[in-house]
Amino acid sequence: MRKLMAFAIIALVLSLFAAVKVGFLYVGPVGDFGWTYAHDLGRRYLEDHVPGVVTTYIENVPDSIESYRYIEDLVKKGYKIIFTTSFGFMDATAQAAKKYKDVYFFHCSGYKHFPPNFTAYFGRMYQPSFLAGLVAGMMTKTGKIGYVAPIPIPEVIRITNAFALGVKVVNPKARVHVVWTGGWFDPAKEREAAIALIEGGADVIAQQTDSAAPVETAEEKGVYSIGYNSDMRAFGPSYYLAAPIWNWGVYYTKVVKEIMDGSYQGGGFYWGGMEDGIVEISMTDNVPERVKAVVEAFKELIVEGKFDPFTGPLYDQSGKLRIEAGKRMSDDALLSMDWFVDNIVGEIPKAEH
Amino acid sequence: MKTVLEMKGIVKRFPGVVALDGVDFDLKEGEVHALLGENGAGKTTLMNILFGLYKADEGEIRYMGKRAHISSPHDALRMGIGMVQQHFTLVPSFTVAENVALGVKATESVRNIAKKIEEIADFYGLEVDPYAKVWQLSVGERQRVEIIKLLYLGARVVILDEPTAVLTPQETRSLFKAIEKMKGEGTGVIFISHKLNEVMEISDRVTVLKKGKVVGTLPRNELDERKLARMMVGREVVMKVEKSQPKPGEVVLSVEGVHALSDKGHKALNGIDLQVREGEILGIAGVAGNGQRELAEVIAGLREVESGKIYFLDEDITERSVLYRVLKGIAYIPQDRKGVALSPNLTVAENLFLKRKDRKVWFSYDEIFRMAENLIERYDIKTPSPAIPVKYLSGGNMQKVVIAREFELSPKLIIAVHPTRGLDVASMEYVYRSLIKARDEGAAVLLLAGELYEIFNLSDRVGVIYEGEIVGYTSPEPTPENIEKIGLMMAGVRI
Amino acid sequence: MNIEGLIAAAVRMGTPLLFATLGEIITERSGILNLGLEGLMLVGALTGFATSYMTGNVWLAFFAALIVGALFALIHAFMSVTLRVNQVVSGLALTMLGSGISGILGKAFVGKPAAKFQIVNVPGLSQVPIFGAFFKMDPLVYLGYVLVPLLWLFIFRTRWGLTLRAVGEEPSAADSRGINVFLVRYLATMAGGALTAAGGAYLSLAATSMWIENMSAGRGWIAIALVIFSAWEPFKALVGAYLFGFVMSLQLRLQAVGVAHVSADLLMMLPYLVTVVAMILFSFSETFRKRIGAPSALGVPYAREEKS
Amino acid sequence: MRKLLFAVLIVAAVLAVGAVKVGFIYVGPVGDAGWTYAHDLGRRYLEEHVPGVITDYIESVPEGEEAYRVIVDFIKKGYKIIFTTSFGYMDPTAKAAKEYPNVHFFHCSGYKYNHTNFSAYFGRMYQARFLTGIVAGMMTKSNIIGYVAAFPIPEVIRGINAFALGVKLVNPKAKVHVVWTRTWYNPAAEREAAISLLDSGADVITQHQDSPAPVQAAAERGKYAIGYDSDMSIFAPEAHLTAPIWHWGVFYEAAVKGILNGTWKHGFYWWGMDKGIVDIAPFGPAVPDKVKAVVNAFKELIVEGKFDPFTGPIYDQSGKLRVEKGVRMSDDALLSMNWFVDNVVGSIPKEGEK
Repeated sequence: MRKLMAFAIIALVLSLFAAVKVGFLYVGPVGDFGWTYAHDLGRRYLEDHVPGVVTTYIENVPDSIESYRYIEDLVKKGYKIIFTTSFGFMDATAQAAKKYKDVYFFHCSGYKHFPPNFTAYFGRMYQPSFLAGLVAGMMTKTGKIGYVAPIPIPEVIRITNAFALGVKVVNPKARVHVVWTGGWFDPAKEREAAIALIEGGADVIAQQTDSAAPVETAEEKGVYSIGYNSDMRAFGPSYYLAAPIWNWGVYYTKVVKEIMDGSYQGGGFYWGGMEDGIVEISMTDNVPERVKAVVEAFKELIVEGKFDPFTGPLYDQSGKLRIEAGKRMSDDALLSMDWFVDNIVGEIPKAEH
Repeated sequence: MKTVLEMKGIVKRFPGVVALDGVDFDLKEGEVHALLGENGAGKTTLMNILFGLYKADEGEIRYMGKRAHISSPHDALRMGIGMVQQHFTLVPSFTVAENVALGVKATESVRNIAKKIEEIADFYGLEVDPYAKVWQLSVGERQRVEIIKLLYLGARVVILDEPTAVLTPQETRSLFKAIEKMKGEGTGVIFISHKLNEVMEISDRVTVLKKGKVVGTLPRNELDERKLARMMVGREVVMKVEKSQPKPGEVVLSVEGVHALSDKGHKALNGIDLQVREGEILGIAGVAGNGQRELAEVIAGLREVESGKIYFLDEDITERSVLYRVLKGIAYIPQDRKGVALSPNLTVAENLFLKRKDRKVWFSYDEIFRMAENLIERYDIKTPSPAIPVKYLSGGNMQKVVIAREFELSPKLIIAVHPTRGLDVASMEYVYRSLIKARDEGAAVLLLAGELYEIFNLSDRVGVIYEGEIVGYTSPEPTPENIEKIGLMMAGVRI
Repeated sequence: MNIEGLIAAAVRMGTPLLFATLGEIITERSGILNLGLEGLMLVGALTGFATSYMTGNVWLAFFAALIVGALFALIHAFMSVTLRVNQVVSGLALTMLGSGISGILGKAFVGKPAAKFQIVNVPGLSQVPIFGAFFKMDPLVYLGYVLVPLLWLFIFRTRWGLTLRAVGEEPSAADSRGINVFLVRYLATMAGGALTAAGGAYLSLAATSMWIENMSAGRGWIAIALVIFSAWEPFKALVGAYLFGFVMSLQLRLQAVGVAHVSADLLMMLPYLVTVVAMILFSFSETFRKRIGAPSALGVPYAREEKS
Repeated sequence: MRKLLFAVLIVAAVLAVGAVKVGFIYVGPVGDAGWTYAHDLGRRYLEEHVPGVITDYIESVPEGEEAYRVIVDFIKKGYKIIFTTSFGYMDPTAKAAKEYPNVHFFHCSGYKYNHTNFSAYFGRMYQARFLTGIVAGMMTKSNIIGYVAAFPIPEVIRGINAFALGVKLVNPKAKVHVVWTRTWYNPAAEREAAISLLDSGADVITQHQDSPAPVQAAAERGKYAIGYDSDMSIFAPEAHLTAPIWHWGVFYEAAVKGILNGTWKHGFYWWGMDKGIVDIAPFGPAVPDKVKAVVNAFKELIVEGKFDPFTGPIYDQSGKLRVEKGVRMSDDALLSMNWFVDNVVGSIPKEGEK
């Protein structure tokens, strides 16, 4: 009996040593219900789906080169795979990747990457956002769609544009009214932004900020809402329609498995879309069948790669042709987008980031 | 007359100091009982205990015949004991009436209180506008507000802590009139002061405190100023120090009409004049806090001079830097060894090296250690090594480090402030001998000491400082007449 | 633009600031500087939300937030009154503690909806054009309206207020008048904490009915500036808080109606600009400080037996 | 105002040259409800929209030499603009164009043209076919969709493929079954072909012929039908879902106006839905809103030029990748298409000639 016990203990210890330790660096709290929350769902998904993986995370890490010491801390504790999930962590991650060649680093939302161990990754959130735009465009009656936006960086502008393009396909007369809150989560302010939009005549409220406040507000006021980041249906039982959401777990699971079986090639830039499931649209039954059908059709097209939301002709707010008919925008152009398409009302604040 | 208040065997210890050592004190109805003593004698501490600001470590207070537990001003005021502290306790942004209303439990309106204030002010002759904001009032008026606050509450015991220190003579007169009124109303007044003449004028009884102990309590008719002065100064232990006759030479230091402010911005030096000659020790006696520290600092260049001049060997050094004065030959032995004189965490060698005439940028530790070892031997500093931090040395040896460093520069003027405070007898003797030796070698020494015996032992001449001025000189003979004379001068009597 | 809507938005945005500002006014009037407002608001927000989530009773939730806020502020009172540590440090620690604790304990409540305060129209008044906007609000807003004059009366017209101010101005004076400085400061800090927590609870019980980490989003800091702006005076606090609310919501509304050529950046900056100007004036001149009535003993620990 | 001015201008031009006479040559009867009917609708549209224009037509003109005679006959009667509306008229038209340089010739569905007096024109019917494919894909329950096809020429193959791609988008499981009739206008044969498809389980029938026979066949069986050429709903009000239809009139109007004011440049014209030359017929009552919504969305995309049905990845029946992901097929490839996409059941006869 004792022998058995000893054996069990040894096995346990061995398995601990053998476990692949995966570390995550978060910029916000995991309770933000937004960006970090979505990544943490991914982390938990990874733990559930890949046996032998041990994960940890550090939240509220400063969004700057300061994050280096947190990364190094993970490395020193034996974490061999490290995901850093905010733009500001890029340089620190690159630095760490140069120093610790035997550790795989993955940085989310940046543009730096190099072999053999530093991969950049991101998701084409604009794809489901386009689909959400289809929903909004088909649901609005007033032709005014409110959009609560956080801060004017290319990522936000791109996703907002995709949404507006979705609206335009099904409802060319409708306009998307953008209000900037200037921050990623401030529920009270997001709520006020939503109210301002609703009072201005918007009958669908979409958002790119992290909290569910716009969804809740829309529910109260009896107008439709479209969430963001994760499923927010709890806050809008009757009027919440859909949300473009992240599924980071799909990617985390894939690369960790590849690293474990030795097939992973480090480096490069992975920008996954709906075809990989890294981004997705979640729809509720508040969305009528006819709308769902349109969304499903476009989803199919996008997944198959037959259609891209950013296909010309695309005009900016001044009416200037930005992308010629039939042309798709390049990834470079997408990643540096700083203009709004023509059915958006509202301007992009200057001199930010 | 009934005894209102009794304090028995009060002991109060502060870290490292016994502030009150078994003090007895009592007060009768309608009596002015003066509490006399030098600064630091424990007067204010005793009264703070009575007022509940401090807690006595031992002893008991009886009020109206009953044992009283006073743990806060709240308790004291409830019993009828009030105190006007040296630092006024008024809210500057409030009106007089609001200040009086503070802490009063009654539901009385501020308007009614204002009316009462006017009545009290009329009766006692303490003119003040109840609606004036306190910050607009003069110091004298503020004091009146403080007294009115207590009278409003119907205090039976009023403690006045050095009330005249901040007053003009006219204000003092009206205060004394108010005190007479209070007496008439049966209020007991405890009057804290170190001014003999005022005490003589207003008091019915006087208790003299010295170093936390009662020297004696006497009714006014048994006292005169001389007797009080002797009580304040005490009988000095005279320790004989061998010294030769002085051979005074030229004037080394001449201070002419210097005015300077204290750290708190009050007047500390009030047009002081003095001269020190070659081969002479000038001792300055005085109650602590009369400008001694400021005088030393002004000469050393550490304090700004408001007006007046300082000459060193006929050169005007009033505006010169500390460094200039050091290089010229002014040595300074401050009262605070650990901090001002020495850097506690630096080694003995480094401390010895701190003041050097040559200003080389680079120095070698070998060199300063060699130098330090030399000094350690010559000045008999007891330290295991020159490389240990100076804070581990005893007080005497620290003072030796200071002396070694200062005297090595062959100073022409030595300013020594309380140079033996806290030292044992052997170290004291060492300091004395060092100072006398320096004098014999021709240095001028200005000695500022609190202990009279030290002044008598060392000085060739004795001056007395009072409120930033030299009030007179005597010879250093410890005769009873001289002691009495010094005592009177220390209390502000000009002879 | 819809004027009534704008007024309503200004009041809604201003109310959490108002509660926190009033709370800090009470605390600072006693001479205690509490920089932990952000933490207190978060604790209040979470307590309110969690209670509402578990019981469904919003008033109970609100009172729970008050109590927990007071208890949380007790930490600061203990640190700064009894231990006499640096109040700035203690306040910052409170903020970090508050956001940390609320973050950890709040994880279970993220992404869940709960009951919230409903709009109550005041009969008659709510019918008045434009002005009626002030009376179509949730009960906590009305509480704010009532609280302002009550606090003003308390501070400037009652003995307790006099005591409070004296403690903040000249604690030794208060002490020598038999006032228990420590008790007053403890109570003021706790009362301030309760009100600040109420501001946080407004966010999770009235403004929205959700909890997410750091949902106060810097309002605690704005409130600290508002205390200066208001010169420690409840009515000016009301003006300041609603003004901030107004600017915040005007900015959103201008965007919503698509008014171009008004730099959104500039508008977003406005509240903070006002704060900075107030801060500069405050530190610039002692007279200004005096004139606007800054408590003299603000941030200074009081001790009796400090001299030896 | 501008319209009025323009009208005045044209009237002036007409008066100057005398009335402009425009001739049309049709391969079938104008009452076929199909190809010829659609062109004749265009002719009437032209008459209504361009004042001072006189039109005439000759129907059921056999393809070949006979057509040349009819053309010359028109010219002799003073017709200055002639539209020939069948593939088989290509060579006669080309020949006439050479001989009569003062007359403007337009030939439909061919590839010969010059830049002086002879244009070729056609429409991108595949775009509308794609949309009807979406309808079929969403309406079928059996996942078998019948396609009655005429001749295995690129135009027809392209239409089948576009339709099949539409089906696949919304219903990847459904298959498109093709039956060739080798007729353009043979109601009986076409009806039989439709019945054979219905018998094999198809519940939606579409067609690439000019008669409404397949529509009627489907309606009789209670199945859905998608017509062609023009709105065939009158033949089956309940069963008719929609139809890819022609609006030749918009082209005729543009061409005639262009010639009258001297701006027309002869060449090859292949217009799409954006110009309105092709469209889909109004939805029948059986089409649910969700289907309409999807179709409208794609119509918008196609009209805007953001989307083309022949965007890769496209696989042929053998599973071979014919068009790379994200790439659009070129017009040349479209015009010479001779393979089926992967969800088409049926084969292309080798001797596929007309």
